[in-house]
Amino acid sequence: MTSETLLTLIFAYFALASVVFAVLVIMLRNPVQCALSLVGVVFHLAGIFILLRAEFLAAAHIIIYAGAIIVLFLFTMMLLNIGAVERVRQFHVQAPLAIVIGAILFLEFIVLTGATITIGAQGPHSPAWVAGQGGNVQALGQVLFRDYLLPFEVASVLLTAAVVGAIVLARQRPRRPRSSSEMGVSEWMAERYEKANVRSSNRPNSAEEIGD
Amino acid sequence: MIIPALEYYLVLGAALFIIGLLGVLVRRNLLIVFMSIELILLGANVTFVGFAVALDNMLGQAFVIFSLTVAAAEAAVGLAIIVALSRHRDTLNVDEINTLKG
Amino acid sequence: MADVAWLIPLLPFVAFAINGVFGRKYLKKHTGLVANAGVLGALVVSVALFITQLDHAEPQSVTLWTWAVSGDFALDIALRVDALTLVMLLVVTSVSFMVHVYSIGYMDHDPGFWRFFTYLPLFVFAMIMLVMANNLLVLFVFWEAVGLCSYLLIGFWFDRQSASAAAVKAFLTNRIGDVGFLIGLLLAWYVFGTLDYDEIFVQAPAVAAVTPGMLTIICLLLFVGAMGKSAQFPLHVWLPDAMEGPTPVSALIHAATMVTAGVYMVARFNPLYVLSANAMAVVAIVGAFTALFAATIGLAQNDIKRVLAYSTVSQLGLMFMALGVGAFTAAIFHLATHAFFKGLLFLGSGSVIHGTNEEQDMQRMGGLFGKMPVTGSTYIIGGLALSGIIPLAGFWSKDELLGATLLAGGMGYLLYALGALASFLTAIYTFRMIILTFFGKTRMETERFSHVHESPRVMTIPLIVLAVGAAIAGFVGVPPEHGLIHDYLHDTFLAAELAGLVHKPSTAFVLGVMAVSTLIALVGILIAYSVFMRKSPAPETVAGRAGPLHTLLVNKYFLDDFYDTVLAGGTRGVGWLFAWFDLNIVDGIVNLIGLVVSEVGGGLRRMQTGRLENYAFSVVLGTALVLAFYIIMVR
Amino acid sequence: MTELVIAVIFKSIIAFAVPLLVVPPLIWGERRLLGRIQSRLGPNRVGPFGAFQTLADAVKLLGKEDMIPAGADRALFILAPFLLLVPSFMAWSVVPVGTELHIFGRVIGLYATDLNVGVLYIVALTSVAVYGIVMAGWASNSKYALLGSLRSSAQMISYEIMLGIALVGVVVLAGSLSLPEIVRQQQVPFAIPLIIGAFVFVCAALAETNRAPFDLPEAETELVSGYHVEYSGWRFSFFFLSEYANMLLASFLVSAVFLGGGWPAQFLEPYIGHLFTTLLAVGIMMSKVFLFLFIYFWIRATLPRFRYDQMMNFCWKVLLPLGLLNLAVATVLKLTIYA
Repeated sequence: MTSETLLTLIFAYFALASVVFAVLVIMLRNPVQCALSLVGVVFHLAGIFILLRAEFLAAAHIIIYAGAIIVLFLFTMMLLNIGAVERVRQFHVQAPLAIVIGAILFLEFIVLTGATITIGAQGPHSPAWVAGQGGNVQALGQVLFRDYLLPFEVASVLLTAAVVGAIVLARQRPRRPRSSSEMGVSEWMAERYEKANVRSSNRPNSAEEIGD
Repeated sequence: MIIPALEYYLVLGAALFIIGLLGVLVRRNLLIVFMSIELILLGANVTFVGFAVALDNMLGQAFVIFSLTVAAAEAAVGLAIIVALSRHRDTLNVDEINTLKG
Repeated sequence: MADVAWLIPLLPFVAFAINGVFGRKYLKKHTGLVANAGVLGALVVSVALFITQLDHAEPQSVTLWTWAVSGDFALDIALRVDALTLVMLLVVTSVSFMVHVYSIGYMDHDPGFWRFFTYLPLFVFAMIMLVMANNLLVLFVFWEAVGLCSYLLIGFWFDRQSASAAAVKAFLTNRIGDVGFLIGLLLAWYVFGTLDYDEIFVQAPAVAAVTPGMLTIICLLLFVGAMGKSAQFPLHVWLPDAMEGPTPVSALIHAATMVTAGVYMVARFNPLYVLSANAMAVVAIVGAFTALFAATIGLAQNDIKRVLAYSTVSQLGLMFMALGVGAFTAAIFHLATHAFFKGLLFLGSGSVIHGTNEEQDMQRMGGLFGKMPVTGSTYIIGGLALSGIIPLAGFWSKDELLGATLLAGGMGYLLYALGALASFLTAIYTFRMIILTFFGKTRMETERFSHVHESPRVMTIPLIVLAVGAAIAGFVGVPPEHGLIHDYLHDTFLAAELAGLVHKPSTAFVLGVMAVSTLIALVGILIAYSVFMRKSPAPETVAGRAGPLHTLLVNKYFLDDFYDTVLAGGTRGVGWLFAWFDLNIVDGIVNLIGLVVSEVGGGLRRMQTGRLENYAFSVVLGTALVLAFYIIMVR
Repeated sequence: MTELVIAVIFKSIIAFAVPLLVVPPLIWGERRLLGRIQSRLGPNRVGPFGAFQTLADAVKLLGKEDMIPAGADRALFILAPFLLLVPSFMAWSVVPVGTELHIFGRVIGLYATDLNVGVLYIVALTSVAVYGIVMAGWASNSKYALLGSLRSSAQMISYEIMLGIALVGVVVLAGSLSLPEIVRQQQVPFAIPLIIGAFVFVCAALAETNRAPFDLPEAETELVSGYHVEYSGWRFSFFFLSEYANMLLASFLVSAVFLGGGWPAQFLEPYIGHLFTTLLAVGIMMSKVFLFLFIYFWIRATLPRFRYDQMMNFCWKVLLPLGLLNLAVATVLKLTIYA
C-alpha cells in the first residue's frame, strides 16, 4: 500500500464523514443534536485541512468553530430552552422542490469542476518556500502580516462591530419588574416590609441586623 | 502536489455548500438555518484551502482567516438577533417571521 | 516657520470639535474658555509667523495633503502664507479674539452659551482657511463654510421668527452671489486648467492677450460672489437683517471679517483684475454707488445696529471703489482699520444694548454717557475713527483711498465725489447715532434709565483694546504711500504697479486731500451736532421736514419690497403656472402609469410571501438556471 | 516505516497509560496531604497508609447502579463524559517529558509527537472540553444540571481565553508553536521574564480544571452541585478522572512552557554526557510537575471558594488586563533582549 493510496483512503474517510455529519445537521430534529453534528463536520474538516498541510487552519477551525461559534449556538439554545418547544413541523413545504434544485445545482458544480477548471499560474508559495519559512504557521504569518496586514486589521474592526452589535441587540429586553434575586437583601426586605405594612420604627435598622 | 487531486476537494466543498444551501431552504428552525449558513462557509473554506495548496498560493489560506472572522461575526450578531427575536415573538419558526415590523 | 502655519486653522477647529462634542453635557460654561484658548492660540501663532516673516514675506505654500486627483488635475489642500494672508490673519485672529473675550460677558446668561462658543470657533476656522487657501476651490469651500457659520449665528436665537427669517434671507442672498462665484470658478478652471492661484496668475497675461473678454467675464462673475458676501448693491439687503444675530456676531462676522472676504478675494486676484479694465470699472462703480447709497439709508435708521450695518455696507463700498481704481493696498489698509473701529462700534453698541436691557432703538435712549463712561468714550473714539478724524485709524486709510481715486483721473473724479459725499454722510449719521445714544436728555422711562449700568470688565476690556487699536492702527500707513503696510504689501500688489495703476502723488496733493477730508468730516459732525444736539428736535420734526425723502430712506429705497413683489411674486406666479401644469398634466400621466403598474403589481404581489425561504429558493433557482445556461450554451 | 509505526504506537500507549496510572495514586496523595494540612489523618484503612483507598472507591463506583434520569437525552447523556475525557487524553500526545534522547544511534523524542501547532492543538482541545460540560448539563433534563452547565461552560470559555493569552506571550518569545521547541528555546525559564503570564496561566489552569478555588460544580451546599449532578456510578467517575488528568496535564504544561522543562540540566551536558543529562532533565521535569501538583493541593486546602460573580470579575477585570500586559511585556522583550 503506497502512501498515496493511504492518503486517499484517509481523505475518503474524512470527506465522507463530514458529508454525513453535514446531512445530519440539516436532517436531525433536535437542534442540540444538529449542533453536535456540526462539531463533527468541523472536526473532520480539520482532518482534511491537516491532509492539505494547513495545520494552522485546522487548529483555528476547531478553536473558532467548535470552541466559540457552536458553543454560542448551544448557549443560545439553552438560554431560550428551544429544544422542547419546536416539535411541530421541522421542514418547509418547499422541501422536495428545493432538494431537486439542490441536486441539479450540485450536478452542475460537478460538471463544471470536472471539465472546465483551468488552473491558473502557480503562486510563489511552493512547499519548498513554506518549508523555508519554518512551516505552515510561519508561512501563513508571513503572508498575513506582511501582505495582508491592513485587511487583517480591518477584520478586527469587523469583529469589534459585531461584538458591539450583538450586545446592543441582546440587551434590549422588555421592561419587567425586577425579581427578588436581582435585588440586594436589604432592599428586598424593605420591599417586603412595605408590603406587610410594618411601621418603620419596628424594622431592623441596618443590613447587619438583617444579616446581609 | 496535492493528494488526492484538487477536484476531490472541490467536490467536497460543493457538497458541503449544497447541503448548507438545502438546510437554509428546507428547515423552519432559525437556529438550524444559521448552522446551515456555517456549513456553506465551511464548504467555501475547503475550496479556498484546496486551491491555495494546488496553486501554491498562501492567499487562499489567508482568506480562510477572514472567512472565519466573518463566520464569528455573523454568529455573534445572528444569535443576538435570534435572542431578541425569541424574546419578542416567542418563536424561532422562519415561516412566522414574515413581517418587517416588530 | 511657515511649517507651523497649519496650527492657525487647527487650533480654532480643535476648540470647535471639543465644544461641539463635549460642550452640551460636560463643559457648559467652560466652552467659553476653550474657544478663547483656541482663538488665542491662533492669534499667537499668527503674530509669531508675522514677526518671522516681517522682512521677507515671500509667498510660501504648505501642502497638507492632496484632496483629489482626476487625470492630470490634482487638488491640493495647501495653506498659503504671504504678505496679504498674514495681514488678513492678524486682523481676523486679533478681532476674533477680542470678540471671543467680549462674548463671554455678553452671552453669559444665554442658554445657548455652549452652542455659541461652538459656532464661533468654527467660523474662525473657516475664515482662516478662506484667507489661507491657495486654491480657488478651497477658497470656495470655505467661502461657503463662513456663509454657513453666518447662517447659524444669524439664526442663533432660532426661536425668534425674525431671526430665522433673517438667517434664511442671508443664506439665500449669498447663494445668488455664490452661483456667480461658482460659474466663475468653473470658467477659470476651463480657461486655465488649474485652480491654483500662482498658476492662474502666471497664465493670466497670456489668456488676457488671447481672449480678454473671457477674463473680464471671469472677473465679473467672481465679483458677483464678492457682491453677495460683501453686501454690495443690489445684494446688500441681507446684511442689515443679519443684525438679528447676537451683537458679537455682528461685530465679528458682519463687520470685521466675513463681509470683507469679497474685498480680500478681489485683492487676492489683483493680477487677474488689473488685466481687465472693464471689470475694474464695474467694481469701482458698484463700490462707489453702494457707498453713497448705504450712507443715505444710514441717515434715517433708528436701530443702533442697523445704522452700523448700513455704515458697514457703505465702508465696504469704499473699499471696492479703491480696488476698482487699483489702489489695492489702500483697500486692504482700510479693511484692516475698519475691522478695528467697526468691531469696536458694534461691540460698543452691544454693550449699550446689554446695559439698557435689550434696548436697540436710539430714539428711546440718550444721555447714557454718564451711566456708561467706558462704553461711551470708546464708542466716541470709534465714531471719530469712522468719520475720519485725524489722527485716528479711519482717517489715514480713508484718506488714502479717496486720494487714490483722484489720482486715477477720468472717471476717478466722479468716484471721488461720490466717495467724499459718502464720507460726509458718514460723519453725519455717525454723530447722529452717538448724540442720540449718549448725549442730550434721556428719552428713557425713569425706571428703566435707573437700571442702566456699565458692562462688566470682560466686555469693557476688549472695547478698550479695540479703541486703542482704532486709534493707532492707522499709523502702519503713515506716512501715506510709504508706511509699513505699503512696504509690506508692495510685492503682493506688484501687478497693479506694473499695469500703471499706481500713481505717486506729490506731498502737496496728499496734504490737500487730507485737508479736504478733515474739513468734510468736521462739517458733517458740526451739522449732526447742530441738528441733533443743540436743537435736539423730536424725531417727527426731522421726519416731517425731510418729507418723502425720509419715507424713501426709512424704507431703504423700497428695495426689499421691490424684491418681494416683483422678483418673489413673479417667481410665485410662474410657480403657480407650473404647479397647474404639474397637477393636471404631468400628474395625470403619472397617475395613469401608476394605475397600470399597481394593477400589474397586484397580480405579482402574490409572489411576495414575506417568507425568507421562498426568496432564498428563487435565488438558488436563478443560480441553477444561469449555470445551466452557461453549461449548455457557452461551453 | 515499520519502526516509526512501532514508535508511534508505543508512545501513544505511554501517553494514554500515564494519566490513567498516575491518577489513582494522585487522588490518594491529595487526600493524605489534605489530611495533613487540616490536622487529620486522611484515608488510612485500605492497604498500607490507605494506599488502596482510591481503588476501593473505584470498585465502589463501578459497582453502583447505572442510572439515567427519566426524560434525559440518552445518547447525549452517555456521550457527555467521553466528550470531556477524550480531549484531555488527546492533549497528552503533544506534551513533552523532555526533548530528545540520542541512544543506540537513534533519536527518540520524549513526546508522542512534535506538532508544529502544538500550543494551538492544546488550546483547541481545551475548547472542545466545553462540549462535555454543556452536553452533560443539557442531557440530564434537570434545571440544576442545566444551570450548572451554563455556569461551568461560561467559566471554561472565559478562562480558556486567559489561558490562550498567557500562552501567546510565550509563543511570541519562543517564536514557535511547537512545545519541544518552546522547551528548547528556554535558556532562562520563561517564568522569569513572563512572571505575569505565568501567574495568569496558573490561575486560568486552576479554573479550567475546575479546581479550588474555582470548583463551583462541586459546591453541593450552595449551588446544588454543577453539571454532573445527575451522574452517578462509573459515569461520574469519568468526570473525576478527567479533572485529575487535566490537572496533571496543566502541571506538565506549566513545567514545560514556563519553567523550561528540564532546565537547567542542559548546561551540564558537556560534563556528564548526553544520556545522564537527558535522564536528569526528565527527573527535574517530573519534580517540577510534582511541585505544581503539590501547589494545586495546597491551594485547595487553604483557599475558600469564589462566588460565581467574583470568579467572572476576577477573570475579566484582573486576568485579562494582566494577560494583555504580559503580552505587551513579551512583545517588548522580543524586540529588545530576545531580538
